[in-house]
Amino acid sequence: MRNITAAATTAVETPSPDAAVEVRGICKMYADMEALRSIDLDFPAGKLTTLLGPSGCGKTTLLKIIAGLIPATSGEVRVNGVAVTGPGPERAFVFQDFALMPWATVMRNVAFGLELKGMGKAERQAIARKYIAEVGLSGFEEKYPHELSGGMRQRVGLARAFAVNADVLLLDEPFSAVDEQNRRKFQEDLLRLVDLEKKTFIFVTHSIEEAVYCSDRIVILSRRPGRVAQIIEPEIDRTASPDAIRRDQGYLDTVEEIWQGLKRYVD
Amino acid sequence: MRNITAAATTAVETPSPDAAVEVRGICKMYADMEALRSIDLDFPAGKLTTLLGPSGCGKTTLLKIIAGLIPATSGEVRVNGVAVTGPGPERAFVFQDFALMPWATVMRNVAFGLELKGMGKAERQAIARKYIAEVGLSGFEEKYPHELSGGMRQRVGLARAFAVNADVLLLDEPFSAVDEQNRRKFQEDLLRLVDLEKKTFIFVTHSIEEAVYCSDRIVILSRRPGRVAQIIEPEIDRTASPDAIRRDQGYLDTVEEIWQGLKRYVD
Amino acid sequence: MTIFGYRVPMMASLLAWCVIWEIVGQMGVSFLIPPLSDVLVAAFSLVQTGTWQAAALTTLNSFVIGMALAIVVGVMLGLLMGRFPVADNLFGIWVNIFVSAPLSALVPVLMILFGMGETTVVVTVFLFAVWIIVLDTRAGIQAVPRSLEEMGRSYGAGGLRLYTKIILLAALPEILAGIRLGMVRGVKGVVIGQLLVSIIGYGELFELYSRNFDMENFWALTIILFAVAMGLSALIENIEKRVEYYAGVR
Amino acid sequence: APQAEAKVRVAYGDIASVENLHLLAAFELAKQKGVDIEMTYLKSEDIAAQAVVSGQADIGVGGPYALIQKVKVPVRIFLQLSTLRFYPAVNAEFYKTWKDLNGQEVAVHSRGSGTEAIMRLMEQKQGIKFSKISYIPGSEVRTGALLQGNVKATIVDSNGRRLLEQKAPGKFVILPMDGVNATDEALFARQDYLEKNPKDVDIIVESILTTWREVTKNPAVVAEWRAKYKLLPDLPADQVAEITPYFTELAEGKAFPLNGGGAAAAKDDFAFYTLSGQLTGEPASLKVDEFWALEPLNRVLGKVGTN
Amino acid sequence: MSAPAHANGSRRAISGTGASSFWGKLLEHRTALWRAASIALFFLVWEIAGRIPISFAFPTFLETLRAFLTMLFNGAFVAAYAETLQPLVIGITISAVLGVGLGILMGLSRFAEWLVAPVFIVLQAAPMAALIPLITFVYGIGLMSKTLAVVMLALPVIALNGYKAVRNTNPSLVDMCRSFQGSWWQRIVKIILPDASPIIFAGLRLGLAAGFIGVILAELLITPTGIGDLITYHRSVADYPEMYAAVVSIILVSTLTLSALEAFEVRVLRPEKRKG
Ligand SMILES: Nc1ncnc2c1ncn2[C@@H]1O[C@H](COP(=O)(O)OP(=O)(O)OP(=O)(O)O)[C@@H](O)[C@H]1O
Ligand SMILES: Nc1ncnc2c1ncn2[C@@H]1O[C@H](COP(=O)(O)OP(=O)(O)OP(=O)(O)O)[C@@H](O)[C@H]1O
Ligand SMILES: O=[N+]([O-])[O-]
Ligand SMILES: [Mg+2]
Ligand SMILES: [Mg+2]
Repeated sequence: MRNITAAATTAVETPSPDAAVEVRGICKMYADMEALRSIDLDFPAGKLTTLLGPSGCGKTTLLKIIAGLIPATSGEVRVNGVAVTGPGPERAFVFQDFALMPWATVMRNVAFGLELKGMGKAERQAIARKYIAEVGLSGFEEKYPHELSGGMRQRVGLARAFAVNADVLLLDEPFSAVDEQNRRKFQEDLLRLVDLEKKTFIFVTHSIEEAVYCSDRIVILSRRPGRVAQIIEPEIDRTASPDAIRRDQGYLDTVEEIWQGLKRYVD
Repeated sequence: MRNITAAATTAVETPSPDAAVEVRGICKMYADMEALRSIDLDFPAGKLTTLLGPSGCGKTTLLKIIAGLIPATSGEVRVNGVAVTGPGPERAFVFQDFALMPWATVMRNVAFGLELKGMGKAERQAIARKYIAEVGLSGFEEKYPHELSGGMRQRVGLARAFAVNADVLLLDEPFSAVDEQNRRKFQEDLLRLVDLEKKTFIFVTHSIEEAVYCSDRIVILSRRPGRVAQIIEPEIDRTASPDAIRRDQGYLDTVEEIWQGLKRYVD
Repeated sequence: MTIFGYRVPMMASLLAWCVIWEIVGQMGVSFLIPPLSDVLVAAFSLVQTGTWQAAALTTLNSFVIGMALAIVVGVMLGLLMGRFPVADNLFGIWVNIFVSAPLSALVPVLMILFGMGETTVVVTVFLFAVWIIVLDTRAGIQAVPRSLEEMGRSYGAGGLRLYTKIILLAALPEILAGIRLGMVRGVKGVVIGQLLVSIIGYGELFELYSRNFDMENFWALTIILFAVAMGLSALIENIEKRVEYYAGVR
Repeated sequence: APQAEAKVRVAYGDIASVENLHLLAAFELAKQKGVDIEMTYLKSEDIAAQAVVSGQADIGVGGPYALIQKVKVPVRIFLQLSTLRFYPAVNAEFYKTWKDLNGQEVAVHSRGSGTEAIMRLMEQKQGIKFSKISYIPGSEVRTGALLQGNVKATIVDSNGRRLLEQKAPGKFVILPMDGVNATDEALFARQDYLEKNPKDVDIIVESILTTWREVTKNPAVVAEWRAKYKLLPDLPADQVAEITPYFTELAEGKAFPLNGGGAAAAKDDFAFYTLSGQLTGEPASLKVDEFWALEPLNRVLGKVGTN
Repeated sequence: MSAPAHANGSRRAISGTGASSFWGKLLEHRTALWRAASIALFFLVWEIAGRIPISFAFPTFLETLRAFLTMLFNGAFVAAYAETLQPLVIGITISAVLGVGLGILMGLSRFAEWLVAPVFIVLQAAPMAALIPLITFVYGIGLMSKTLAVVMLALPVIALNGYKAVRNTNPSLVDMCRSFQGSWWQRIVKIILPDASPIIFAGLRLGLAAGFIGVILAELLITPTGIGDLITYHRSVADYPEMYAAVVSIILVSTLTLSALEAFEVRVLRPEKRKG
C-alpha cells in the first residue's frame, strides 16, 4: 500500500506523465458557500480512482466539474491535455439515480449517446447490443427501465457510457440505489469491466469497502470545504478472486485505516 | 460457526426452550401470489437474529406477521408462548422509512408509544429522555424530524421502540436509508445497545456483512416463495473491537459462504 | 384517487343515484326535478334538433379554439418559467393570482379587450384553462430529474435537442395533468362565458329552457354537458396513465 | 361600395324568443333590402350598450339615457322600439293595493332600469315608501319567484302577467298604473356611425317602421314571418301557439310606436327618467339632440309618411 | 403565492452556466424587486392601453386607481363587501364542516366512498355555473340562494381533498400506530388527522377560491348585490373606471385572502416546512 498523506490544506502532487485527467487548483463556490478549496489531482489513465469523503464534502461537485456539467469558480481541468470547457465526447457520466429515460427501451437508452451524435439506427443499435451483452443484459433490449431491478438499471447506465467509447468514465455513487446483494455482484462485474475496457474510471462512493475493493487509488476529501486530505493506493492484487481480495490483509488494513480517519465526520 | 443447513422445502427445527418468538408453519398468500411457504423458526431470547434473502423473498412480510400487523394465511406465531393475534406491547417495530411523525418533535415521537398507552406527560418524557440519551441524541429533544440526518432519524425510531420496553424488537432494514459511513457507526452502536438492552432483536437486512457483523443467528430465505434455506450462527466474539470482528476469519468465511449461496439469486 | 381503479363501483353508485332521481321525479316533489326517464327522452329528441346541433357546434368551436390556444401558450409559458428565473419572476405572480382568482368577475371586461360574441367565449375558455397548464408545466419542467438533464448535456444534447429529446418528454406526465385540469376548467369557462356575456350556444339554450321552466330539456342539456366534461377528463386521464406507465417509478 | 358590404353589427341584450320575433322579422326585411345584419345576443342591455360604446357593435338595443348623459362617446338613440309595458303584480294573500306596499320590499329588474323607475315613480305618486328595492333580472324569473312565493311584490311584463293569470288565477293582483309612456327599448348607435352609414340606418329604420305598422294591422302575420324566414325553428308547440295571441294583445294595446318615437318620445322620457333618477337635471333643460339623432327617423318618415 | 419562490431556490442555481448563472444569482436576491417590477410593468401596459385608447369603455390604470381609492374611502367597497362576504362566509363555513366531515368519512369507509365520492367527482368536474339560475326558482334571491351557490362550488373540492388526504395517509405511520397498539380512535386523532391536515387545509383553500367564484356568479347571475352590483350598476351607467375598480377589488380581495390562508397553513400546520 502506497500511502500519500497530504497536508490538509495544500495537497500538492507532482503531475504524473500518464495522467488522463489533471485537476489544477479547482475552487468552487455556491453563492457564499465554499464547496471545494484548491483541489490539485491527477487521475492516471487506465486506472480506477475513487473519491471518498463525508457527505457534502464536494465529491459530486468535483466529478461534475470534471464532466464539464458545472463550471469551477477557479482552476482548470485538463483531459488528455486539453482544458475542459463543457461536456465532451471523451468523458461519459454514470449517474447515481441511473438517469435513464423512462419512456425509452433499454436499447434506446443505451444507444442514446450515439443517437445524439447522429449515428444511424442500425449502426448504433449494433454497438448498443454489444455493450448490453457486456453488462449482462442480453434479452432485455426491449424492456423499459421500470421493468428492471435497480442493479439492472445501473447496468444500462454503464452500457450507455461504454457505448460512446469515451476515455474517461465518471461514476457518481453508481451503486447507492442498488440493493446490497446486487451491489456486491455489480462490484465484481465492474472490476472485470475495468480490466476489459481499459478506460480511466473516476468513481465516487460512500462505502469504504467498496472503495478499497475496487480502486487503484483512493482520494480522501476532508469535510466541507472539500480539500484533498489523503491519497491512498491500496496495491491489492486484483487478479485474485473476490473472496481473496476481501480477506487480503492489506485490504482489511486499508479499510480500517480509512474508517478511523472518517469516523470523526459521522454524526 | 454453527451451520444449520435445512432442506430448502422443509426447514424443521426442534423448538428451543429459550425461544422468545416461535414461528410455526406460516404461509402467506397475497391474492394468488405465494409470498411465504411454511416457515418454521425459533428466535432465541436476548439474541439478535437476522433475516437475509434476495429482494422480494418475503422478509418484510414475515416481520410484519410477527409484529401482528398483517395476518398469516395459515400457521401461527407465538411470543413468549402466547399466540399472536395482533400487535402487542411485548413487540416493537422499527421501520425502514423511520415512520416518524413530521409534525412532532423528537421528544414526542420517542414518547409516542407511551402516549398511546395513556401514560402521563412528565413520566413518559422522563423515559423518552433516557432513551434519547441512550441512542446519542441528547440535545435534540425539541427538533423536528426534518431537521435531522437519516442516521439521526433512525435513532429516534430506535429510541421510540426502546421506550415502550418491549421484549422483542423488530427492525426492517433500519439502515437502508442511512448513508454508508453513518450506517457503519450505527451498526457499532446497535451492538452496544443489544448488549445493553438485553432484548430479542429480529433484524432484516440485505447486507451480508451487516448480517454477519451484528447477528447471533442468520436465517437465509430462498427466493419467492420465501422458505428457510439455511440457518447460520456466526459465533463471533462480540467483545472484540469492530475492526477485530471484521478481520475475524470466521466472520470472513461466513460472509463468503453466504455470498456464494445468495449470488445465484442476483439478477 | 384513481378514478380508473374505481370505475366500476363509481358507475354503480351513480346508477343508484339515478334511481333515486327517478323516484323523486315520479313523486313530483318539485317541478324542478322531472323524472330522469323524461329527461332522457327529452335528451334523445333534443340532440336531433338543429338548434341543439348548432348550439353544440358553436360551443365546441369556442372550446376547441380556446383550449388549443391555452395549451400552446400554457406549455410555452410554463416552459419559460420553469427554465428561466427572469420569466418566472416576471409572470409568476400573475399566474398565481389568476389561477385561483374569481375570473368570472373578469368575463364582462374581456369583451372590451378582445371582442364580442364567440371571441369573448374563446377568451374566457383560454383564461380559465391557461393558468393551471402553465403551473403544471412549470412544475413538470422543474421536476425533471436534474440527472436526466445532465445526462443529456453530458452526451452532447444542447439547445433545442435538450428540450425535444429530454425535458419536454420528461415533463409530459405533469403537462398532461395540467391539460386535463385545464380542460375541466375550460368547460366551466365556456359555460360561464356563454352565461355571463354572450348568450350563444349552450348558454343560450340554458337561458331559454330555464326561462320557460322547461326542466326536461334543461336537465337533458345538463346531463349531456356533464357527461362530455367527465368524458374529456377521463380521456386525458387515460392518456396520462399510459404515459405514466412508461414513466414508471420516476 | 365597401360600406354596403360591411356587416351591421347589432348587439342585443337578450336571447331570441317569441317576444322579439317582430324585430327579428324586421331585420330579415332589412337584409332583403341589402343590409347585412349580424346579431349578437348578450347577457344584458348594459353589456350591449358597452359593446356599442367600445365600438364592438354598431347598433345597440336598449334604453341608454343614463349612459348617454355620462359617457364621453357621443352615442345617440335614433328609433324607439317599444314603450314600457310592465305590470306591478302582488301576491293577493298579502297585498291588495299600492298603500299596502308601504314599508314593504319589492323586486325590479336591475338598478337604474325602467322597472325600477316605474316603482320609484309609483312611490312618489302614491306617497308610499318601500323598505327595500331588490333586483332580479329577467321578468320570467320574477314571475317564477312570484309563483313560488319567493317574492310577494314585483313588476312583470305582459307575458309574465299572462302566466300569472293562467297558472294561479286570482292569486295575484295587478296594481293599477296610469300613463307611463317612456321608452323601454330603442335603437342607438355612435353618432359617427350614424353619419357615415345613412343608407344602412335608413333601411333598418324603414324596415322596422313598416314591420311595426304591419303587425299592428295584422298580428297574425308574425307567425307567417316565422315560417317564411325560418326564425326560431325548434320552438316548442305550446310557444308557437302563443305567438299570435301575444302580438294581438300588444297590437290592441297599441304597444308598437308607429312613428319611431322621436322628439315627442324624448320629452316623455326626460320627464320620466329624471323623476326616476336615471337622468339628472331639469327635464326642460335637457336637449333632445344630446340624446337623440333625429335625422334618420325624419328622413324615413318623410319617405313612408307618419301614421 | 409563496410557492414559486420556494420551489425555485435550488433549481435556479443549477440551471445556468457561465454568464446566465451570474444573472441567476443577481436575480435570486432580487425576487421581491422583480415582483414589484412585474406589477409595475403590468400597470404601465394597462395605462398605455387605456390612453391609446383601445376602447372608450376601457379606462386607464390611473382612472381606475382613482375610482378605486374613491370607492375605498367613500364606503362603497365596505358596504359592498359587507354584503358579498356574508354568503361567502356562511357558505364556506357550511362547506368546511360538511366537506371535511364527508371527506373523512369517505376516507375511512369504503361504502361511503363508493356512494358519495363519484357524486363529488362529477360535481367537481362539471360546470356547476349552469345550475345557478335554477337556485332562484327554489330559494329566491335572498342570502339562502347565494349561500347555496357558494356551497355548490366549494363543497366538492373540500370533500374530495379531505377524502384524498385521509386515503393517502402515510401507511407506515398507520402501521407504526397499530404496532404500538393505538386504538382506532387514537389512530384517527393522533395519526390520520394530523397527517391529513395539510391536504385538508389546502382543500379548504381551494374551496374558498371556488366559493369566491360561486358568490361572484351568484351576484352576476341571480341578483346583483354587493360587489356584483357595483360591477353591473357602474357598467349600466358607463362608469367604466368604477366598474374596473370593482373587478380589480374582488380579485385583490380573493388573492389576499388566499395568500393569508396559505401563509397560515405553512406556519401552523407544517413545522417541517417552516424553516428553510
Ligand atoms: N447547486 C448547488 N447549490 C448550492 N449548494 C450546493 C449545490 N450543489 C451542492 N451544494 C452544496 O455543496 C456541498 C457539496 O455538495 P456535493 O453534492 O458535491 O457533496 P457530495 O460530497 O457529493 O455529498 P454526498 O456524499 O451527500 O453526495 C454540499 O454542502 C451541498 O449542499
Ligand atoms: N400488500 C401486498 N400485496 C400484494 N403483494 C405484496 C404485498 N406486499 C408484498 N407483496 C409481494 O410479496 C413479496 C414479498 O414482499 P416483501 O416486501 O415481504 O419482500 P422483502 O423480502 O421484504 O423484499 P425487499 O428485500 O425488497 O424489502 C413480493 O413479491 C412483494 O411484491
Ligand atoms: O370565476 N370563475 O372562475 O368562475
Ligand atoms: Mg454526491
Ligand atoms: Mg422488505
